[in-house]
Amino acid sequence: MSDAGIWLAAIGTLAIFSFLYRDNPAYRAAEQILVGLSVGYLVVITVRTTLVPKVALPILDGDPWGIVAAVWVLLMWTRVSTRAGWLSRLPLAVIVGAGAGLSIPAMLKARVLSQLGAVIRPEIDVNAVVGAIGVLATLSYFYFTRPPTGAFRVAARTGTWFLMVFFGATFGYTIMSRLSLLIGRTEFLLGDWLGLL
Amino acid sequence: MVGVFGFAMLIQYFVPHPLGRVLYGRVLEWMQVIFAAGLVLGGATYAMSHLRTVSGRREGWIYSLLALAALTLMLAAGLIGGIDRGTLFLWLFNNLQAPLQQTVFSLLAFFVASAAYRGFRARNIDAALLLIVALVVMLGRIPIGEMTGPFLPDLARWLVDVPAVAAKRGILIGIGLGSVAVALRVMLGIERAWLGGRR
Amino acid sequence: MNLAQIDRRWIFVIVFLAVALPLLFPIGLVGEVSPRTQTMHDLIEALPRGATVIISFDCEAASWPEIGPVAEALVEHTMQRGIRIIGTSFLSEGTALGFELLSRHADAADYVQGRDWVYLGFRPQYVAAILGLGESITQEYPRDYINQPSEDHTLLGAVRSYRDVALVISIADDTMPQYWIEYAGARYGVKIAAGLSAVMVTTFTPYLDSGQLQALIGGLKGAAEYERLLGREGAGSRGMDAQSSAHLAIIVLVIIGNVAYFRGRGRS
Amino acid sequence: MRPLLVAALLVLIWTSPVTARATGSVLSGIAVEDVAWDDGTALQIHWRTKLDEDFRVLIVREGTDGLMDTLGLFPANVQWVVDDDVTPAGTYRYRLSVFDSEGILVFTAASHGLASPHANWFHRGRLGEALIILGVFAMILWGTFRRRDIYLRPIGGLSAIEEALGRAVEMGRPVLFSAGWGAQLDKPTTMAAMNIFGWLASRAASYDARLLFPTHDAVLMAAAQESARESARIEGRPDWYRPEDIYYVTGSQFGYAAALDGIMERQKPAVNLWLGTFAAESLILAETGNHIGAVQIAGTDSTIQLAFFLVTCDYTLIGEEVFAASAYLTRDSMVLGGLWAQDWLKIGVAVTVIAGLVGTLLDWDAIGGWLRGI
Repeated sequence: MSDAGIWLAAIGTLAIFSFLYRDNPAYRAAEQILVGLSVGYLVVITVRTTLVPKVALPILDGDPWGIVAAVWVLLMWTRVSTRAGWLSRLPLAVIVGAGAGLSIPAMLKARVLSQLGAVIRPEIDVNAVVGAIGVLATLSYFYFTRPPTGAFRVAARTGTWFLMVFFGATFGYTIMSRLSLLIGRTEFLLGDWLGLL
Repeated sequence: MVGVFGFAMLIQYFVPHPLGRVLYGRVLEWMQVIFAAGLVLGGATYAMSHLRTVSGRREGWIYSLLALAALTLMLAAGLIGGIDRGTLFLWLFNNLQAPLQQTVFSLLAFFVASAAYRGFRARNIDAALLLIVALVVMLGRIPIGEMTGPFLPDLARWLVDVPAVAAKRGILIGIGLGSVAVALRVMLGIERAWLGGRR
Repeated sequence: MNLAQIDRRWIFVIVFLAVALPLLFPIGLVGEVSPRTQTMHDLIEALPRGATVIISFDCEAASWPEIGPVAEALVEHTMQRGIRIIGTSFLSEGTALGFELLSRHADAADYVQGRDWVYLGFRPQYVAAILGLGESITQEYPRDYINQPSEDHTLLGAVRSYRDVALVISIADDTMPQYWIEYAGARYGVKIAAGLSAVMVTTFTPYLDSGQLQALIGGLKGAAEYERLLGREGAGSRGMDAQSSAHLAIIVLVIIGNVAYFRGRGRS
Repeated sequence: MRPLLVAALLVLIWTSPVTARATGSVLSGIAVEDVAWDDGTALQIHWRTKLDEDFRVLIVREGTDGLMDTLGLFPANVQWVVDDDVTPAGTYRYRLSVFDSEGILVFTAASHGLASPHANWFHRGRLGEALIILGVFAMILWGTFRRRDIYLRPIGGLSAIEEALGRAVEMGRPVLFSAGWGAQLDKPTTMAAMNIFGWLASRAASYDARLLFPTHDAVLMAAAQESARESARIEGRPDWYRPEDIYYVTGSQFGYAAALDGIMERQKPAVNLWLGTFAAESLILAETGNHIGAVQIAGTDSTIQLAFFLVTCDYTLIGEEVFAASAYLTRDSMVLGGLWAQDWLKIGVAVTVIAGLVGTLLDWDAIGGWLRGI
């Protein structure tokens, strides 16, 4: 990293950190620059890796599919007009429809069947039993159409406890992860920039 | 339209015939292209809204000018200069965009602490359980926790591996069923609020 | 002063000090090496000299402070062992980071590009790319990251596909190792290991159980343990003091918060 | 080394006359069959032999176009191999050569006639999944069209939305909605979030509350604008709809988080609704929201982020509750019926788990084995 680069990065870092004190012009400036850069970055990457190879090049090669792709692009872009804007509902429908269709087998498989397979273990030990009870109890917490009474209520309560253990564990691990990031930025400020480390 | 594409994509999963695969490939490509077009459109909307602010000299127009400058710089660098190593595009990315992003990400460390301080109250059994598990995991994964013996690290590992995984599976199964139901209703046109129709 | 309503900026100051002070005045905590980290170390230790591994940088720049030390330790160990490396990346931002890391370590270890290591670079459609590498590496990547024809590299002359690869290590801050497991592992039978950010550890533990993943290390703590196995200090170990003190600071804060809460409730 | 060896042997086979050292047929019944229920890119080669694994079979594919390809060297006793690198239009013949443990060629033969793979219209390996999907569909449709009064256990966060809206109107401050940085219109969670948004838009229109929805995805923005405009029209308040309140910010995760922080600090929304798919930005958003004193209602299927929402927000919808939300809010009998069906499916899941575990105890792992297999 060049010296100019380090200074630039350091100033930006401090400007963002200043938000911790309160919202201020330095933060707003850094925020707007970050957002502007990131929009530019995404547009560049999108144009260069998707629109050029998948739309522009096929058209230049005379591939009719390229024209179909171009039509979708244009339909999407009708949004800028108030009169033709409704046409953009067509590409939206493709996304929603195809997305729904694609997700059904994927969801059932990855989120339901494979998880069930993992619960039903080939050997049964304490952990397998705790695991199975946890899954059943959590499911009963998500049971909506029955008043929580009797044994059902007990199961749902147990479910919330399992949920709380999960949330607690995630929280602990995530605190760990996030602190690592702060450690990295602090090392940059104290070490790379100020040379104190 | 939604239904046609939906069922076509669903049935395709069970059809190994090459015709299905060709169709599948095309639709995936269309989805990519539509998303890409949306991104460019988003960029344009973004530029337009800032342009309006600047030209109207509305409050904060100077920031909008900065945003526009950053956008233009990145676009020009990337579209004209290319995206390889040693280009202005990557220099901007490495020295400005990436560190800024990392810094915003690291703000989380502060927020996580503040959230823990205010949110972690043992108000009832549920909250106490959440609190204790989080503390055990935090202690179990640092050297100081390990110095107290193997109990804490082992407990932390067991909590993560057994009950937490069970709860996660329960949540996933519920989400899986819920997603399928929503997807099916959308495909059948029963649920249309995503396009503003009142069902 | 009502502790329950304390200005959150005081908390920010405490957290910052808890991180910065140990960095300035280190005490050198590293802690025990967990069995998981040991497994990863043994796995690389057991590879024969001259074997080839694929190291894939499947991460974003934002999480590099956490995942970078993990990558450093793994690359360093691999090169110490004289194992050849093929580098790839399936997330755009990881590409430049991986190249920089590998070139730096290669210089230090006298690794010759093309013979001992090759960096292939980025591919957007990762599932297709992972499958493609199983058929032919040079076909999937006709040119490497610095735009040289892959055929020219002696390393890729000998290593054609997963059949000649001893291990794939995915350095990831998200779910990418899952695709390596599902496509490269399940279909081509190549061994997979992962270097992860701490948040992802819970996600991949089940795969370790089932043997689909050979080994995993997670987060700065994993990096610190690995550095200890390598017998050196590094970003991971340096970070451990800060990590410990920050965890303790947060734990103390939580306790104070609860005490304040219960006292406030007792009064009212 | 192996590729070189194979290549050398290949040359040997095709250029020199075969010197079969073993007498009689060590390999018989060579047959090539189409692999059923696939996309027509695989053939299965069978042979019969009494040789053990010390003997290896080199299989070479010969296409009618004259192209030759080596499949590889296989232990003789495996007796079958699948070649999944053929095309549906092609016709193929296979030559099998047997080598002993020292690498000496002992026998060679070709398959009789030509084989051609066929593409099929159904994937039999996925029959089980197809039946399950059909079952699930039947259940959901039955619930959907059955229509009758269904009890719903209360969910805290949802009743709070209505109150929170009222509060925003009283205070004259906007309502901020976000479907998360992970939201994309092709994800069911996002569809569910957009359903809630549609309901919210019509409520906001009728109260004349301002509703902000900064998005990270322009497709989502387009859908949300359509939804808000339509809702306003149905409520009879077309002038309420303001396209500039539903706008694109950036697709970059922390750029998005930074921008929303800024919006919250400056516009001071009375209510924040975080409903959808979130990643690490969740806590930045929720903490800032907390700081400005907004009422926050969150709901997500992103399991990792739930912990933060739970700690920072006033109400949190966990996982499936987000999907149930549109049923709760609209009280639409068809959507309610779907919920009823989902609950019965959960009972099915529970029965499967119990049956599977009892089966395992009795040394019968068919259910678990099948589930792990797919």
